[in-house]
Amino acid sequence: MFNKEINMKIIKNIVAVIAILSFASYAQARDQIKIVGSSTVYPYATVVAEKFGKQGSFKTPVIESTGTGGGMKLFCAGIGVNHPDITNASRAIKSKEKALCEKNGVKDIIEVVVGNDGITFSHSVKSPDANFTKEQLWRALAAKVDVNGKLVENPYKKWSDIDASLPSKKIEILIAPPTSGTRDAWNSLVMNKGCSKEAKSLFGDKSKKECAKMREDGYAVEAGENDTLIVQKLAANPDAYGFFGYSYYLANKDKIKAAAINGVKPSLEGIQDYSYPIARPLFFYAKKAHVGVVPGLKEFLDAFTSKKAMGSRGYLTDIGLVPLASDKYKVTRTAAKDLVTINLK
Amino acid sequence: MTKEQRLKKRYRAEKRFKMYGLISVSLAVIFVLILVQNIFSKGSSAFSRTMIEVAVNYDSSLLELEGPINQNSLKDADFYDLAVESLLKIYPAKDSKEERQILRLFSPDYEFEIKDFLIKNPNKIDQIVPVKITASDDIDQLNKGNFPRDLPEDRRRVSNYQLNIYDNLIEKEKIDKKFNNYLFTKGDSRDPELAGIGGSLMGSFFTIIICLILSFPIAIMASIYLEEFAPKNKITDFIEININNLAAVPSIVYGLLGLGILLSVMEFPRSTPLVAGITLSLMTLPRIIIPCRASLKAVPPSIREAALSVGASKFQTVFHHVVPLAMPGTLSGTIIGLAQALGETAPLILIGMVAFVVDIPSSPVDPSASLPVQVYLWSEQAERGFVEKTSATIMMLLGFLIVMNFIAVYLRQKFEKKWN
Amino acid sequence: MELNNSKIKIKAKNLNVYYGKKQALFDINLDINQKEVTALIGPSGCGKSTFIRCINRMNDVIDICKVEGSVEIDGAEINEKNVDVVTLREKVGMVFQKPNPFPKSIYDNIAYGPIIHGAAENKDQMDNIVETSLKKAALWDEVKDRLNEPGTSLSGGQQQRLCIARALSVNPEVILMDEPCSALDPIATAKIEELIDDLKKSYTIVIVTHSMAQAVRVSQKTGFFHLGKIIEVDSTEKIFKNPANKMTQDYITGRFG
Amino acid sequence: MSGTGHTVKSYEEEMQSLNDNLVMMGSLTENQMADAMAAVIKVDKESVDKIVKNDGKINELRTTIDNQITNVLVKRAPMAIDLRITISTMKISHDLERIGDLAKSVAKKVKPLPVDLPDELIGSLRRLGDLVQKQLKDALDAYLNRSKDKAIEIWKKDEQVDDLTNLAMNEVATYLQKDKKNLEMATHLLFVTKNIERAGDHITNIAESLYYLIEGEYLEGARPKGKPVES
Repeated sequence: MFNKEINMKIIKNIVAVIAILSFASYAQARDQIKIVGSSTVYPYATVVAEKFGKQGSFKTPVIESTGTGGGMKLFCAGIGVNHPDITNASRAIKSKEKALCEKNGVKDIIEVVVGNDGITFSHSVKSPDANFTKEQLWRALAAKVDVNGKLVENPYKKWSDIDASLPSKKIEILIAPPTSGTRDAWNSLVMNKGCSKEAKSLFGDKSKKECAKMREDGYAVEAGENDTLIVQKLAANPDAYGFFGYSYYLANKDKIKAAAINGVKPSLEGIQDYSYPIARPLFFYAKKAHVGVVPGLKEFLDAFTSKKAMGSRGYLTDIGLVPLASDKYKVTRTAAKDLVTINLK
Repeated sequence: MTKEQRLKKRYRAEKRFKMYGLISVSLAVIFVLILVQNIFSKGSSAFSRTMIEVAVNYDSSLLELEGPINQNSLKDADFYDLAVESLLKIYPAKDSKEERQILRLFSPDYEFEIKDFLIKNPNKIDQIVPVKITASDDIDQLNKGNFPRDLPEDRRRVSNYQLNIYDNLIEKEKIDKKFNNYLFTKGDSRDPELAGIGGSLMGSFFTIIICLILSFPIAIMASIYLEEFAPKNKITDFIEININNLAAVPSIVYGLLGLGILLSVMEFPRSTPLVAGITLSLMTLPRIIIPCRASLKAVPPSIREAALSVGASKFQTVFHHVVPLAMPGTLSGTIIGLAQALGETAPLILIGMVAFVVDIPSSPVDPSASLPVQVYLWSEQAERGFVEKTSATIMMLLGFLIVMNFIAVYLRQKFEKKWN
Repeated sequence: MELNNSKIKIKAKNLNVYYGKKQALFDINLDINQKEVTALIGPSGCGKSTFIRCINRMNDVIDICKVEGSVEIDGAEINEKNVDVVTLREKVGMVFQKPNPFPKSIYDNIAYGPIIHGAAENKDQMDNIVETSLKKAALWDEVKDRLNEPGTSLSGGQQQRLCIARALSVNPEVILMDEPCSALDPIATAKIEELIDDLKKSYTIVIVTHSMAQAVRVSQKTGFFHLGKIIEVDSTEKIFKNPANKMTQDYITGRFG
Repeated sequence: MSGTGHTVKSYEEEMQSLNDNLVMMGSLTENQMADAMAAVIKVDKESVDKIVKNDGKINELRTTIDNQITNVLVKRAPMAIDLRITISTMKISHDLERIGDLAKSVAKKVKPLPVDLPDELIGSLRRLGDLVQKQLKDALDAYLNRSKDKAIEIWKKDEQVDDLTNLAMNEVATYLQKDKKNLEMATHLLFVTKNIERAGDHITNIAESLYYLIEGEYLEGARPKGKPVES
């Protein structure tokens, strides 16, 4: 009995100490940059953050991969230590998100273009090189296509059904789930661009949404968020195709190769000048109000946009980021250095 | 049917059933073995790290040091030039492109590794010393045999030039494998050869401690009250049903709760073990209360009667006798509850624990990842080195779960009284 | 057997007990004499145990149990609200059907009661209480060298005597025994019976038993319960040689049901 | 026995068998007594051997009853009525056995008696014999009917037996005084009378046992006694 009282006392003390500890340090200002947002930008942001932390003056920023939309929501929720300082985005901020930011007092936003991202349409190294047009890809993937001026459920079962020049192989494409940024990019760069004029006019107002709708009859297989898994599946199945970020292609060149789109194979230069057709810019947004409040924020912007990182021989290119063309780089570098904000209206 | 036939039929039925049972058990065992084999075959190589021995020339003139050379001044010194100078000497390079390829044989941390070596051995200044430097992920994977080398160059991560250097180094026995202590001591990194689970381990540790501190006393008190003191009526029945229901609620719902209340309303810091611990303790509470109540119930009424009959009050009876006797069951229930919490990923994603955190957290309010989340994060990485790291983390996680469950079983068997 | 000159220790008057809607005891009137063994017999479920649990208010523990009527010990009503149940149970000890020592050492088993009542001021006094209680329970010689061993390591009969010693440790006036030998072998039973015989010199004992022979052997007075009513109470000799009530006769001669 | 039987059937059967054996023993004893008296009255020396032989049967039955009682005590630990039945049966069987023995002794005395026994000697003896036989019969009836009143009646009637015994003994004594030559015969007759009186006492014992069986108490007060024998 007497022992028990002692035990209770010890437990009480531990609880008290831990409670005090947690809340004492919680009350302090945040000394770490917090970044949320796109999973596409995540690999690049993390590398920059790690290098930034290793320089020793500031703590390594914490980066959370929430997706572009989710990141925007968190980012625009307000000013203060409980809200992230930076959000990554695989597309430009939308007007709706701008309105949300303004409503919550996030008025001064710095836009930084990180670089370019290409999506590769890849297949196993065991199958011969391939070349597709965007329309062919759209026809292979869309839920509804136009045949002889009429909209029908996608009838194509073999590539050769779409175009006689294509191989007589069953269509089998591993697609990313609708939640992923890659899929978003694919929808806007391939599905909408490749959508035939006839189909667009037949879809009418809803053409943007309808063109992007993918077939669900088994020829397009959802393979999950995990791009590594798609790579493994492609390596195992020579008939299958799949699309994912350029960096995954680079990291797995021994197992897969990329198909040419409109005759262009993905390459650094091609993505940079958008001559490779499936390429897009990547962004991040920072809060000007947090500069000076969260230590290191300004320095981080500087480090991210430095030539060492983003430049044409920067370390980000090593992991698949396609650097900006020099004129565009100058704009973004200035924005980061001088904290140039964008117009929210 | 004769008696003999019926008898035979009975025995046959028994035999058949035994066989079905055996098949089921062996299927289960096979699945487990496949899982374990798969994880181990992928993950075991993560426990070693490829090192390249380089003769480093600690030339003090390259360090641009002002004043005396001591540990403090060395800490502030920039070793980049010194390091690059020494590394480039391992193989002749004819242009800067080749120089860059040489540097990429090494992990980006070479500068710090060379620096740390000197700080540990300050007497080596101005000497040429062989130092083992961590190889880059590509060389590491090549050395572990995970990259095939008989492919055309454009489909390889390692260029012909680098391959030449590698073969040359192998010949000179400069390439070595050693135990990968980085795996345990380092935080997350984008370079697989430098990435470790140290951060997520601490994150998980803080999370579980917070979860334990919150859920254990509350669960014990709740179950003691419900089991021993609460009147048996409709309200307590309703509470009991709800506890059972809560235990079955998918964990992600608790994540939403944490997001909605802890982060939005109470404004607790995101991505921290504090929030994760509170969220998981909400999830764990009903899962601990149920075994706690069961073990309280298992204490035979005769013990209560014995205490009451010598004049112990209800409170004394419960706290002097019933609770101590129920403790082993309670503890093992708690440990199993915590083990479940340890393996939980879904609620942590919602409260922002899925974050790239390099710094190892030193308190529950520092941002951090946790072990299962680390698995999730690394499984999505493009670099090949993370495949083995992912499996290694799974091995660690499984190890912790097995240890915790073993402790639970041990506690129960060792200390639980057998009531005849 | 002369009953008149014994002092009445416990007096139950118009005692009714209900378990929820079910009535377990009907209008029980029973006098229990001081320093005497009173045996209660009757078929299972007849209310004997319920009755003795009324004497130390053990029924309080059961939520659905409601007790009406009066039980007096030394003329003082025990069912009143202001009666402290802890003090009552200090005065009225109880031994149960199955030996239920605490899973602690022999010493701690005995010391527990005195500790919670603050009966000992120091270790010597406590040692003394433990020794006296064990001696009274005729267990001292068997366990004096292993007081630190767990109580559960003893044999069944020893465990039961340990439980009796535990009941004695708080110096009760009344000891209630609910079938104390039903789980024991004949030798252990004999030892307990011998002990009861000895204890009745200092304590008032109420024993519930299913063994007629035991009731005859240990008790001076016997009450026969049937279906929650008390059918007959008389001297044990009278009950077992020539009961007045035919139901009693049928029960004790094995002509029941 | 009580209206309801024992829950254990074999117990019930054992008690029944005990009862049956006692009843059989009773009737055998009754016959022995009658035969012995008849032999005395008629000085029928032929029947003596038969009577002696029949006594063996009674003894056998007593042994059986004793064993049965031991069994019941060990196996059943009889309580209340069963206990009283068992104890009474044991006592009654002992008394019956003694009565049987006495009947045998009476019969044995027939052999030395002269064939022409004077009537004046036999009158009271015959009346005594008839009374004792009736007492025995009543006792057995009372046992069968569990009659408490009958038991008391028998118990009280022992006074008459004693009185008659005294009378019969006085008669023999008077006869002896007349002629000292009659000494041997008179002695035999005195023994016969005394034996019959003792049989009467055993019957009183049976009545007492019966009363205890029924009432669970002993008959109160001193047993009525006839005038002591003057010799």
